[in-house]
Amino acid sequence: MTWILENWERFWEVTAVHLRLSVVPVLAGFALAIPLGWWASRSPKARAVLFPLANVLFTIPSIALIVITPVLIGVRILDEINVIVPLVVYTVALMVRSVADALSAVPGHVTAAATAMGYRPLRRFLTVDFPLALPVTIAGLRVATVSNISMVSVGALVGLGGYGQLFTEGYQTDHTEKVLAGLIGTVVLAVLADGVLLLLGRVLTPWARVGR
Amino acid sequence: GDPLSSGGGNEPAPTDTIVVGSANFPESRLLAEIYAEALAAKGIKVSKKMNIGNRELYFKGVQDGSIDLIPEYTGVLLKHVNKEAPEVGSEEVYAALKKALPQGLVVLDKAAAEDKDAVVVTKQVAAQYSLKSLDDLVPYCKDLVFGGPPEFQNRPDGLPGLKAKYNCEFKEFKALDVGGPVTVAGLKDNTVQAADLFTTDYAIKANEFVVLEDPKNVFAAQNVVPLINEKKASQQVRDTLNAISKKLDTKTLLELNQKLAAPEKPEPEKVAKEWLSSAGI
Amino acid sequence: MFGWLFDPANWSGTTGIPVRLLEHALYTFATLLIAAAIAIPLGAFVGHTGKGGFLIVGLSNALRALPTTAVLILVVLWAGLGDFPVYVALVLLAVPPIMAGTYAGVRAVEPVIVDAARGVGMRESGVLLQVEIPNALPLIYGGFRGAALQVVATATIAAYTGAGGLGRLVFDGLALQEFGQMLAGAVLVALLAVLVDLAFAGLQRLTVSPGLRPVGTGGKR
Amino acid sequence: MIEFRAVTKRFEDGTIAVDELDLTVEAGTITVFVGPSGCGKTTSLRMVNRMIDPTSGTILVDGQDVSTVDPPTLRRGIGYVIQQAGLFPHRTVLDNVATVPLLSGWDRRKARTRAAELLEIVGLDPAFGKRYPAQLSGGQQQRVGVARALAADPPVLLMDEPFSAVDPVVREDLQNELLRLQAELDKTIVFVTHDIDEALKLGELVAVFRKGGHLAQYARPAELLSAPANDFVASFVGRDRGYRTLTFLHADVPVHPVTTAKLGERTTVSDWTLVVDDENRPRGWLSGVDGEVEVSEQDLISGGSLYDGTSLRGALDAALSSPSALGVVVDEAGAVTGVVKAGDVVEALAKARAAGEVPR
Amino acid sequence: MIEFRAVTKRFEDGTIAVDELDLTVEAGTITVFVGPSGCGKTTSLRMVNRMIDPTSGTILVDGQDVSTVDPPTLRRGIGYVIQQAGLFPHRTVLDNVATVPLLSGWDRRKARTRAAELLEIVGLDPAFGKRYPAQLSGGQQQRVGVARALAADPPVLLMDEPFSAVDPVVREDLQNELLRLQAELDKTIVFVTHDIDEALKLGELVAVFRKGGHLAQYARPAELLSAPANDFVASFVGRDRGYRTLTFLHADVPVHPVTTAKLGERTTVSDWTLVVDDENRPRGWLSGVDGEVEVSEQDLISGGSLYDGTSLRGALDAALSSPSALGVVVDEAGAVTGVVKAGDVVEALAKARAAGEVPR
Ligand SMILES: Nc1ncnc2c1ncn2[C@@H]1O[C@H](COP(=O)(O)OP(=O)(O)OP(=O)(O)O)[C@@H](O)[C@H]1O
Ligand SMILES: Nc1ncnc2c1ncn2[C@@H]1O[C@H](COP(=O)(O)OP(=O)(O)OP(=O)(O)O)[C@@H](O)[C@H]1O
Ligand SMILES: [Mg+2]
Ligand SMILES: [Mg+2]
Repeated sequence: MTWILENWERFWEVTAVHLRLSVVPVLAGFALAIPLGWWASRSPKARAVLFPLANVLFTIPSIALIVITPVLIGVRILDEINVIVPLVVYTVALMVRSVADALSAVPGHVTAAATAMGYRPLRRFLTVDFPLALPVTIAGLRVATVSNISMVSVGALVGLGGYGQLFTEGYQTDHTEKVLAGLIGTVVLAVLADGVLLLLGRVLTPWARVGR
Repeated sequence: GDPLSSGGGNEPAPTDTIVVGSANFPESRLLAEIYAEALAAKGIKVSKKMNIGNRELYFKGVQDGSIDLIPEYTGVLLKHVNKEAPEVGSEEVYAALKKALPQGLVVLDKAAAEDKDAVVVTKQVAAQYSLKSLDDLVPYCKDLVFGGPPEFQNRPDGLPGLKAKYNCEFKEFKALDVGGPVTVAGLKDNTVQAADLFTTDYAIKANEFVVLEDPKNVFAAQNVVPLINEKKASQQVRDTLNAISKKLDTKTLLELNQKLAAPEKPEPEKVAKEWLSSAGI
Repeated sequence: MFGWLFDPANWSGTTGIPVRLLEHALYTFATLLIAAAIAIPLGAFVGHTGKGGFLIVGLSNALRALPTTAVLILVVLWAGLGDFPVYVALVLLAVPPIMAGTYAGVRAVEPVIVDAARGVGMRESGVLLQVEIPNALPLIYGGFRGAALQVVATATIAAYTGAGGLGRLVFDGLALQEFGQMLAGAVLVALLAVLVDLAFAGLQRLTVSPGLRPVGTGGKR
Repeated sequence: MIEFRAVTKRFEDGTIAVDELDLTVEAGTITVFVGPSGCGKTTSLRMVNRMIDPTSGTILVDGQDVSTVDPPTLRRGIGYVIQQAGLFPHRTVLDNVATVPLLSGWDRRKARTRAAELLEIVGLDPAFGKRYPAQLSGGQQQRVGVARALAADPPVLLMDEPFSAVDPVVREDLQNELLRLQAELDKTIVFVTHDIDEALKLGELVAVFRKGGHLAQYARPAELLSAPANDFVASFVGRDRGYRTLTFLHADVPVHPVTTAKLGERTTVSDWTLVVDDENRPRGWLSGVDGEVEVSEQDLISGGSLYDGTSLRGALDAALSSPSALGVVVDEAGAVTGVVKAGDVVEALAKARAAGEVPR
Repeated sequence: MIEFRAVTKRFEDGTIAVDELDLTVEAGTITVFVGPSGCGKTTSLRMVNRMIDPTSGTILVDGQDVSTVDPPTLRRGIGYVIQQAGLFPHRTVLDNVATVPLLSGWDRRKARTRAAELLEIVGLDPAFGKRYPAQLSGGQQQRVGVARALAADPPVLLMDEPFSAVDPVVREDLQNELLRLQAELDKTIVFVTHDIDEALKLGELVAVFRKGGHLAQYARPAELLSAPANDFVASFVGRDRGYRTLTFLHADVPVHPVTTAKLGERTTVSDWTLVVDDENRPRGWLSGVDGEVEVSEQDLISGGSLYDGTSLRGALDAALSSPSALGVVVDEAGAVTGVVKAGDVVEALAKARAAGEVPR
């Protein structure tokens, strides 16, 4: 703790990086997971392909992804994108299943009612299915966000990674305080993000808390 | 295939800024800070990209222009660009390195400071087997567990070299980190009895480890040397960095490392600045 | 990669692929056992009593935030090398999904069924063990398989502390610039993950009551 | 008007849900589809708004072949109420009701105003508009479902077991409400149920389906009761057919005078005397006393339903339930106008039958 | 026997669910608790097996104060059937039924054998034993629920709206089944419903509750119909009270002879002639023809329910539903024994009333 206080500026700086590196992949991954999850919720075949694929993607060690990404998408090895892309991959792998489950759990009679009232498919998805899937989706998003905040540290491999830097440095110089500082930072950030999403979920889904 | 050998998108940083990088161990970090602070003091625009995980990544980074300048060690760098290089002596290595570097990359003057690999044992082990040099170790190799970085198993100046020159084969090899805390911890708790550490590592002194002499020169010279993108190596930059190398000897490096390891764990930047001003650069 | 993977030399000896696979599987298995022993009782108890649910969800999310590498480093710095730090890090990784799955599973058992269990004269322990947990099994397995996946994927970090497992192939491959070996390691990890998942899927089929599968003669409309 | 012309639906798995259905639903009436579970009621209904497309045959709504209309557009012009209401849990009651107008491009203000009106029409306090569906009771949700279907003022309304999820008391309310609404709004309504009582109560015409999607009988309720087309219909319509037929008969029954006495009055009681209050509303019967008595509350024998002149069924029940065997007849204000006798009802039925007023 | 003595339940939030309930359920009878939603029926029931503990008052089961018995033990001795059956989805039907015997320490073989017997008793093929609840229809699940409650042969059975989730046809089956079972097994049954028809059909005694946990009336069904204690009960019992009272009257109605003719026979028809088949079972009426005709299928006027001698209600309905106004009386084999007239039923009712057989 004293380290954080004494090195406030540095701590703040890595916090900012860490935040950026976790927010961007979560948003991008979420955006990608929505159509994929929708597909999986509609087609058992898509499920049969997407879910195992997501599992396998999730097991690829981050270092391997970081090495391969620049080759695949043609960015420089030390570019931030190179950390972001693997995190996006992990987020998508985590979120596809929750989005699919959330959409499948929307009561059939409600979607039938929407169709019967003359909704066209896209509008129905945006204004009925998706909002109703929000509570479950947000629960999944909370997990994905928190996991992401924890995974951002791998960026330290290419000299990025927010708190990951503190881990490396602390480790190399046998400086437990620094490692602990990074750890605290990560957990606090995660708990805060989790809380923000929880609140956001409440605000966005007022109906879920009323009644029985 | 080797994914690192194919090119990435090359979009160098603004030409007037020098991006200084470092590997993720304290000494590299410190040297990079010294370079950066010195250049900055000369009015050159500098930005930093520190603590890059390993050589594969940062060497690639220098090639694709992500960083322009990084402190390196002659021996390992040579081995990196040419796995088979046989040279061990300080001058030979330096000369070979200059030739072997790919187009666009250059090394400036090497410093006297050297931070080479060494086989290290604890005081107790040294006393138990009366060890001073690698020669003394030979009869006991088969009883001891050796710890070092994973690549030590295959490097010519690693296990193969020890076997070829000393006929020393250890009972077991444990892959640990690159002369870092894991290796130190391994020695301390006797998981390994001998290990590969770097000569300037302050942990050696702090833990009263014994560095075994290497009369047959298995370990190649490892002079500190700035690796730089040729396009960024203006005369002013060259002069500044060469001046640093001139002042930097092994003893200085040891002292600096000791400072870094002090209980209050000062920031490398601060240590770098202090040294630069005391050295008058 | 295939060259490395199919080179017979890499399939024998104490550092051969089979040994690495076995070590990796052992880490995974032991970790899951320990984590389950901690997480299932906790999740089940909180799910059963319905008290502290908010805490369980929050706690498991906070635990998920712990970067495994950092935990590993810390424990190494404190307790030294060996398997212990690896297990600490991996167990901390595996506990949240199992705990959350168990909690959600027990909570999701329909109140009518729990009511019926009390109504026929089961004691609280019977309600939990004979009714709630068997009915929660699909979700418990869900959490468990998620945890297994993460543990298999993350057990590579054991190599970081000089221990074995498939992480050796990845780390050493990287250090030696043996990309074939590194990729082989990655592929083997993925393969092991798939195998472990299949194994648990099989176990799930065997142990989850067929009555909980979405079948039915009448069919749902 | 909705016409089914030789409509067949065979699902992919081979199930024939509807088999060569020919049926015309008259404009401005409630037609009820009734039948046991799985007989194809829902399928028939859903083919009207193209939630399901028929395998063969044609469906016309107001003369237009529905298969030529773009489904969403078609559906916006047809109200649809499902079992469990199918409300959107994430929207307030008001927004639920405003759904179709908004889809059809009304502006938000106008749609909301219309929605608020509709809540009143279905008998809900507009204050409910701000609530979410989960905050309403089952019966209230059903009302919202009906309001939502009515919002764009569609000429046609499809209702699939809309009241099956509520308890019998509320259900009766909702049924009465629907009849009132229909009298007011004059929609063409197709109503699906598997409850024969509901069918007989609501339907101007009732289509009885049997397993396999066959139409067993399509007739007025009275006819179903008195002349079921076959054993299936007879058994489905159930017991009390004779008694229930009376519901649909409005033949005159002679109303006899009755001796009445006011509460608190002194009066001479011989046989059964009907005690009334100051507004001449019935309070109970007095009997078993001889000579002059003061009429007091505790001597009253209560019980017996009242006959308000609506149907023979009411008349007979009033007579049967009365302790005096005399059914009390009341006017709209609830004042006694006389009594009816069970024998007279039986007579009236026989007359109606002879006159051919009871369908065969 | 179950006794409620001044039992009150007030929930933590202040709701008074049951208010000073005094009531005795006789051993060996079905007692039905009926009332609108939220009136405290479930709460009353669940206090018997201590799923809920009363705030004050005492409940005795066969003379023993339940509050002195360990709840799980108490519950094993009291069968409990919940709405929607509440079966354990993860256990086979057989294991569901065997639950209580196993809990009470029977060995597995014996428990299973008993469970298989019970499946037969509730009218299920023992082959169903291997299925899981999800593979059964709603009605079948209800039967399993009843079997499970009966497994340990408890003297007391609590049933909370057990049939509310099934459709009316199946429901009627289940009700008949329950009456048959009760006649056979002679349990003390408390049955909760909010359907008054179900209550009147099943209950030997019916307790009508009203909001706030008050007992409005506790009486035999016939009495509820003919002499409701107050307006609440009268309106809750609903219309047709007079007609339905007839269900509970078994007075003799004169059976008149009837002219019959066989199908295919040549006969002289004057007025209404009942056409019968070779076994003398009714086929339909013949009328409107004069002189000698050959009795052929297409001349028949069918319709009309049959009277099998059970209650005045059946007799009246047979007469009312008959096209000839003559209700056909049949014996157990279905053969015609004569006809009844509606007027006679009305007469019989009057007589029964005069004799005090109709409760007030
Ligand atoms: N999508 C489908 N695929 C195959 N068969 C179906 C499908 N939908 C319905 N069916 C079958 O078609 C038949 C008629 O179904 P439908 O839903 O129209 O019955 P229903 O009369 O509405 O019954 P209920 O009263 O139970 O609602 C049933 O046998 C049903 O199983
Ligand atoms: N646990 C509880 N806490 C507070 N109030 C409760 C609780 N359980 C029931 N109540 C209230 O007690 C009253 C009686 O409930 P009960 O369930 O006994 O009614 P019921 O007659 O069975 O109704 P239904 O026909 O709807 O099942 C209701 O007003 C209900 O809201
Ligand atoms: Mg249907
Ligand atoms: Mg209840």
